[in-house]
Amino acid sequence: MTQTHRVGGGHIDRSQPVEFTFDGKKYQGFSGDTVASALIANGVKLVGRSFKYHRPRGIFSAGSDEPNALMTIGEGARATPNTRATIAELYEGMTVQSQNRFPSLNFDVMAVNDLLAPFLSAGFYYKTFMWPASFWEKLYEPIIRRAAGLGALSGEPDPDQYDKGFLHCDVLVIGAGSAGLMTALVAGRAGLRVILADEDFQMGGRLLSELEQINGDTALAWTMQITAELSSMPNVRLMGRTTVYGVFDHGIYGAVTRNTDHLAVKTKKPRETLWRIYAKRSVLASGATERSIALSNNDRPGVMLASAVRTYANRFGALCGKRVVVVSNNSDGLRTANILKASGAEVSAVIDTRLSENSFDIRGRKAVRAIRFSDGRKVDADCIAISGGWNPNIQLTCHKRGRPLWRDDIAAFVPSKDALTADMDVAGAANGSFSTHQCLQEGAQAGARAVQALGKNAAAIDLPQADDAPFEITPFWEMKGCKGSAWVDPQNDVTAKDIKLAAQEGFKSVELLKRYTTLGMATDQGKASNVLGLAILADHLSQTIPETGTTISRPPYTPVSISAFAGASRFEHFRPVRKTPSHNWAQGQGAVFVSAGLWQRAQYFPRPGETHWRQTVDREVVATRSSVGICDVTTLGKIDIQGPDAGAFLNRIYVNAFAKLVVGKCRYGLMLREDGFAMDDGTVARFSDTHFVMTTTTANAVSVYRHLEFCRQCLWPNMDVKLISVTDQWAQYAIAGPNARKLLQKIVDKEHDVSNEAFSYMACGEITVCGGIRARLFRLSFSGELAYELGVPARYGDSLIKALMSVGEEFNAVPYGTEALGVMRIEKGHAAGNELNGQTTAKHLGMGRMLAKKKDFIGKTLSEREGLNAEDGLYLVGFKPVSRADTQTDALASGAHLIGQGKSDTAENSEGYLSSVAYSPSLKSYIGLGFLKRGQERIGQEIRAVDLLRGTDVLVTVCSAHFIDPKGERLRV
Amino acid sequence: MRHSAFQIFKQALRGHAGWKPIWRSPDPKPHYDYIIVGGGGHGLATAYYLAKKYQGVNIAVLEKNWLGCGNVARNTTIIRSNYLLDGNEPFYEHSMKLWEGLEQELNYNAMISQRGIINLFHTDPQRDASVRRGNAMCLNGADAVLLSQEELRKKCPFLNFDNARFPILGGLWQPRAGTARHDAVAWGYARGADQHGVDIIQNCEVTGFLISGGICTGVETTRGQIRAKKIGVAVAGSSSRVMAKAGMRLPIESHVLQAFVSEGLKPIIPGVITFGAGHFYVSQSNKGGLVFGGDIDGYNTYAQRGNLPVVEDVCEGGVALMPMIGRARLLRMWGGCVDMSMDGSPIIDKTHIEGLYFNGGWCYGGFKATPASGVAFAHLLATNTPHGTAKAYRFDRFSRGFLIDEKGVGAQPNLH
Amino acid sequence: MSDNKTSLVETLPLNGLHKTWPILEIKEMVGGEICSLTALKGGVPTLRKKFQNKYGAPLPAQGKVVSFNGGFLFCSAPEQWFVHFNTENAFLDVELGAVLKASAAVTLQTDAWVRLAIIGASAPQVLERLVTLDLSDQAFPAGMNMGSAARTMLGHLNVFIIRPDNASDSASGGASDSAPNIYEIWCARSFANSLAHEICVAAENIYG
Amino acid sequence: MIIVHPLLGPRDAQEFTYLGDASLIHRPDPKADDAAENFYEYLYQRDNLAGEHRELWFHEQGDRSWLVIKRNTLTHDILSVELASDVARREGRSK
Repeated sequence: MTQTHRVGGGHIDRSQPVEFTFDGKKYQGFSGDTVASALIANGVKLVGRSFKYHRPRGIFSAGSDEPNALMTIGEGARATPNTRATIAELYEGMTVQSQNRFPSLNFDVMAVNDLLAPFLSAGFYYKTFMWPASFWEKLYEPIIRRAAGLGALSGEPDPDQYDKGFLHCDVLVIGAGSAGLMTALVAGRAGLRVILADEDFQMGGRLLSELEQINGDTALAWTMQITAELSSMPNVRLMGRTTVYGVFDHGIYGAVTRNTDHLAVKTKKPRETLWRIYAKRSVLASGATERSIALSNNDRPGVMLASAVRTYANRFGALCGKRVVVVSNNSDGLRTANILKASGAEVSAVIDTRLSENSFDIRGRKAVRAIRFSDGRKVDADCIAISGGWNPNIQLTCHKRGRPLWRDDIAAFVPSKDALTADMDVAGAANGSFSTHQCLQEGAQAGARAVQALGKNAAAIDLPQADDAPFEITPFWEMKGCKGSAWVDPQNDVTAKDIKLAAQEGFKSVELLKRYTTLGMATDQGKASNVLGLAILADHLSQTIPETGTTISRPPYTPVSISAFAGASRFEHFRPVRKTPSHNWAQGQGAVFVSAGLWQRAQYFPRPGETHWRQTVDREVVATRSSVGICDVTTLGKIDIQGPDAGAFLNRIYVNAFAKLVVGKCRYGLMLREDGFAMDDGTVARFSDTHFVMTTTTANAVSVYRHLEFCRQCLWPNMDVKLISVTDQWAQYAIAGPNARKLLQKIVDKEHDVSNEAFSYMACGEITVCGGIRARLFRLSFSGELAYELGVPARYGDSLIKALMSVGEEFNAVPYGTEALGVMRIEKGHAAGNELNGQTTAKHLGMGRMLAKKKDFIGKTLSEREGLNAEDGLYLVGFKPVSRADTQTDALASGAHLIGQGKSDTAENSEGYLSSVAYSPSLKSYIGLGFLKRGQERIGQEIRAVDLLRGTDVLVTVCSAHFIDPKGERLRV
Repeated sequence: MRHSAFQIFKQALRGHAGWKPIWRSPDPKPHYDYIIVGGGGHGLATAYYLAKKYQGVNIAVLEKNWLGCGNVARNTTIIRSNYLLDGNEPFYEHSMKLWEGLEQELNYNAMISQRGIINLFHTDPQRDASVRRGNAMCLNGADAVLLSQEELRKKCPFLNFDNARFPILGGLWQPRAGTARHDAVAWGYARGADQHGVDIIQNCEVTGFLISGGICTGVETTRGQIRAKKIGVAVAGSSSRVMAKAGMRLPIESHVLQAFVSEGLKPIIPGVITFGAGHFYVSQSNKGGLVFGGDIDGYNTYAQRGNLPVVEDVCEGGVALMPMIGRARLLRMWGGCVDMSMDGSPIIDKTHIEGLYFNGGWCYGGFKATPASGVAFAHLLATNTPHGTAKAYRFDRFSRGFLIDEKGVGAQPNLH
Repeated sequence: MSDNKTSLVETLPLNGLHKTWPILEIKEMVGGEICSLTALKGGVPTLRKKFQNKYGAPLPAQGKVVSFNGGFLFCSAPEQWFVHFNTENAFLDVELGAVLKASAAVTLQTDAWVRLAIIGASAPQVLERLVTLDLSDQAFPAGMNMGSAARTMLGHLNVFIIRPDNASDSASGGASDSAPNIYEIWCARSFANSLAHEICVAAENIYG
Repeated sequence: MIIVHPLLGPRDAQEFTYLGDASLIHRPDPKADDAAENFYEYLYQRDNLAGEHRELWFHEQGDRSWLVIKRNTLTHDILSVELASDVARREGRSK
């Protein structure tokens, strides 16, 4: 098909034809077209189906307010549903598909809903589909769900790149129409940092669509001249294709730039960039959006906003119809007739609702054919251009919950003084000032106000000469006395009747109306429908519009890709990764890694021939307990604590005493939250009178540091104690097993004596290794074996693990991961994250005796509450299967509940649960730690460990949590 | 008027002229047996169950704004009973059972849709915690299924299994969980309460309590004094402000929870999916919009709007979990004011003032509790004793140390 | 005790990463030592005097960097400074402790950080995609004897951003009047790969 | 939101971690006879004001200062920002 509706004029580039397909059929447009303008130029009327009744729909508007012409654009994983044809720029080879129709746009079986419309009134679904009860999920709902929805997701990962950015400016100007350009010009010339953002791909706003003169030249020429001047200013940033979508606290604005959607060849550039703009002031110059009038069948393809009809003619050289009826209640809409005539269209009727008494009906189903008046007169038409007046685009003034103000003279809401926070100004049509002259003037004034507010001087500016015809409107919302339904929200299929029915049923508050009918909740966010719907409700209730109220819009101004909000934080890069200095070495050893918060830790080190992780872990445990194993423990939080009051400070942080810890020694410590529950545990080493190093668990490093700073700065601000994290400074390895010392002695420089006598259990010290490398040595054990932790500056971490493995060869030293670490700590009965889960107390963890009596510490007072000391509370104990067979049937399940023998599996009978389980190669049995009601008194009893999810039920014996070496003799050799 | 397909047919033939307001708009009487302050989900449910079970009593619901304008109008519609602790699970399972019969009970289709909820886990300790929770659910008569990675792949092939920062190990699935049409819940209870004679009085703000000698005998309102034998307050989002009028401080902070909906899309997400590691959860509404959210913003606010860091955080989680949703567009974001209690669990209790009762501190989870909260609060008001499922929801649990802290984060509301 | 025949070698967090684009360079910074100095109670005057006497540099105010012969320092927190020395000295903390006496807590920090420099006219554009702070010349200046420093977020990472003063020979390899677009990014060493990823992706997005 | 740090100037609130009411500075005296009651009030009970609210924020991603911020919980307007250590000292906290 040729471009049957293309006429002269417009700002398209006729030297660059562009081929595209719509529903598989080829069409041609020009560079500078939108999908909508190209379809119009090709005479295409039917472009979509409505949400509920699947009524045929055509292009309605020429901007981001479009409710009907939603398309799926692109193919495969790049298919983007619900894209507005009215703002999608045409590119070569573009594929465009209509939506919400089956099997085809022209023949949609769901259009049967339209015939059923009388039964599908507002809220009908709340009144039916209830019988029988089970049919909702099985029958009714799937049908409703299939029928609803608009476009479809591809189901494929979004393949494009996205990024974010952060910009700072003095003045953010939102909208580059006549008002916004003037504001930017005044502010830019005064030297302010200005950002001028516009959602369109061309600057100029409404000026691009009207044949007006500014300073005696075309509006386009003026726009180009101003844009050129702004582009030349280093302090002004012009951002096209950029929507300011939201206003947030303290001068933060959200914006999104569409970088590549208009390109035929996708580069590696991010598809969209999400901006956070920090602006000292902003000027809203976002223009206005035309609205419709409720006429019967006013949703037929070919019924359009008058301003859109002008846009297509003037900006794109495309005629929306060859025989057009113009319907308007205001002076602006009536201008459409002359413009169309100049473009070569026939204007078959002009209906000024202020003069005409005759009601009329719109004829035609998949396209407008005619209008028929109540007196029987019929006028042929293929397009109805309607203007029901203009709504200033005030949405951004509502994002901070500001309420707009109704102005009778223009029959529209404008931003109220209250809604505009001190740093936001408004100019032009967004302020209800509709003539070009007014827009230019208000834009310049807003610019001058911004300059002044920021303490600079604005140079006087010659205001350009432009049209200043007054805007005259007589509200006319709904044509009464017609037969068919009159659409208010075309996308959500809300009619004037629906609004009245909702009111009749008691949904008279505008918020209730919105929720009951879904008015204004379509993808245009009510731009096409809200004010009209409100006016019809007001009329029906015989109230004024201000009495009836209004809903206030929420961000975003227009829908924004979820990917844009996510930016580059995707896939593996969703969150940062922390790696220890031995990471690459471990990878080379074939280690399997596990996430521990942001850290990656080696979980186990499989060797050839090992087919199950359990084999590997068993081997690592046995090797460590029989000779020596090495584990990277760098991830533990390490905090350097210095100052004369450091000891006293730690004394208040931990439940046990620290002030008198001798230099050169470590101590285990337990800290509580102020509510008396266990917060974290770790060790503290004392290097001098005024210097301690604390370790925290990997998981709590950040929260413990924050807590310590809170105590230091807020509770005891005069304590002389300083904190700094040294987690990343030191690469630290646990060396555990009977041969740990022998191995260690091979790398410790000989002036340092690490014998049992010189460096006993819980000793710490500064030493050197491998010929003068500084190191910190701690004699600590998590495994229960003779063990050390050795720290070196992180740069040597990779080299140290290799050295340890190399000198350890004669002892058959093994590296072990978090899994073997976990097995050994369970064998040893140490509480870890599954036990220190924030719900347990020192007493219930078996550490009640550590709570110092004589000193105060964080959590002390509230730890004494009744609920934290209940004798029938859950106490940490150990569990072993009664039958010790090493079979899966005796595998204990962490998370299993403990239920007495012969008792039924109900909550009343649950006496606790297993928190951590492991297979102990040392005991050749599964073992578990868990919490049992009065557990400390029940050693030796038998109870069932029941996991209903995995269907296991294992009889276990309650035992001490210390499965191995309960007296701790191995630690001290 | 009874709702049915036949009724719709009949009314349609008459041009729908016969539908009446689904609740009356009476003027307040000077005296009631019970006043419920707050015409949201919980207040209306309380009035409904009170009126239904204890017939012949005079009840008024006072709403300062329009009916159902609070959190019942702005939540993400999820219903579930997948709690861990003894104090919570029986209550929420009771609620779940009430949801299952609600439409027939109310003769109003609130679109209870039991398409299930899946809570994903990513590490062994998270799986252990899920197992413990799932067992607690089963022991309380709820349903729970542990899904392996393979099973999950079949149910939700669109999740990112292959190049995720936090690989998915499996999920805890509650098949009976799902969603409900939130506004319809308020309207259904309002209609039901109205039919049982409850006066629902909108645009009537409580400005003070009539208290003397430690006894509350009524309320001051913008529409005059109204007296009652018992007054129950259920005003989520305004609890501290309202109870301050009775001189009470509460173990509650008010925060904003943001929620999001995308443009309509053809059905693709089967039920509710929760991604704890990424602070993201999502379902798909019957209109096709992806309804999703994440963490609260984290600062005290009554503003019913949040800020960008959480918006971005939630979307990052969403795209990380299901990269296909990236090309869908976020249509609308909004915020609800949630009353975060100090242990993350609610309060349904008498106050120290005789005749004054309190229901609140629902954190971000009040919607799913609506039916059980109504039953329990009605029971408490009528009998002065806690309902069997709500025995733990007492004020004194904080001073006595019987906390119901599902997350184990202590007395810091923004972490719950 | 055995005679120690084993020796250890150093590993760089990013293996000396160096990437270039037309007017942009991303380079891992190597060498030197870092210590944090945190004034103990009432210790600022003594610290200021002793540091000035020994190294000839004042203690800069919050957000500022100054260089001295052999290094530079910046204020990192209230009464806390990070000092970078160009030469290596494994016992720097001990030495500084002796100089500063009991006026400050000194902590060795060299190995805690990965340091990347973003150099060139496009550097501000790269940082604009990653950092919420205003790093414009007005807000984050670098001039003679005075640079800027801030601890903030870069993507999801916690970083120091340091814009050295012109006298500093840290990144540019020598004193220069005309190299204002040098930004050093310090990030905890364990995050090194993520830091490099974030910055390189931002660079690719500009040049891609 | 933007928090104007008293030492560092404007910073995006994203750099900060929120704790709660600034009354948390005033940890009760554990030796008092009514310590248990005081600690309960201190840790659990909140004014939860609608309007001007004094609250604690931690500059986690910045200089690690705790701040006391006076902010309106209805509008989010920030009225003052101070170092918490200064406030604590002024209000009688010491060692």
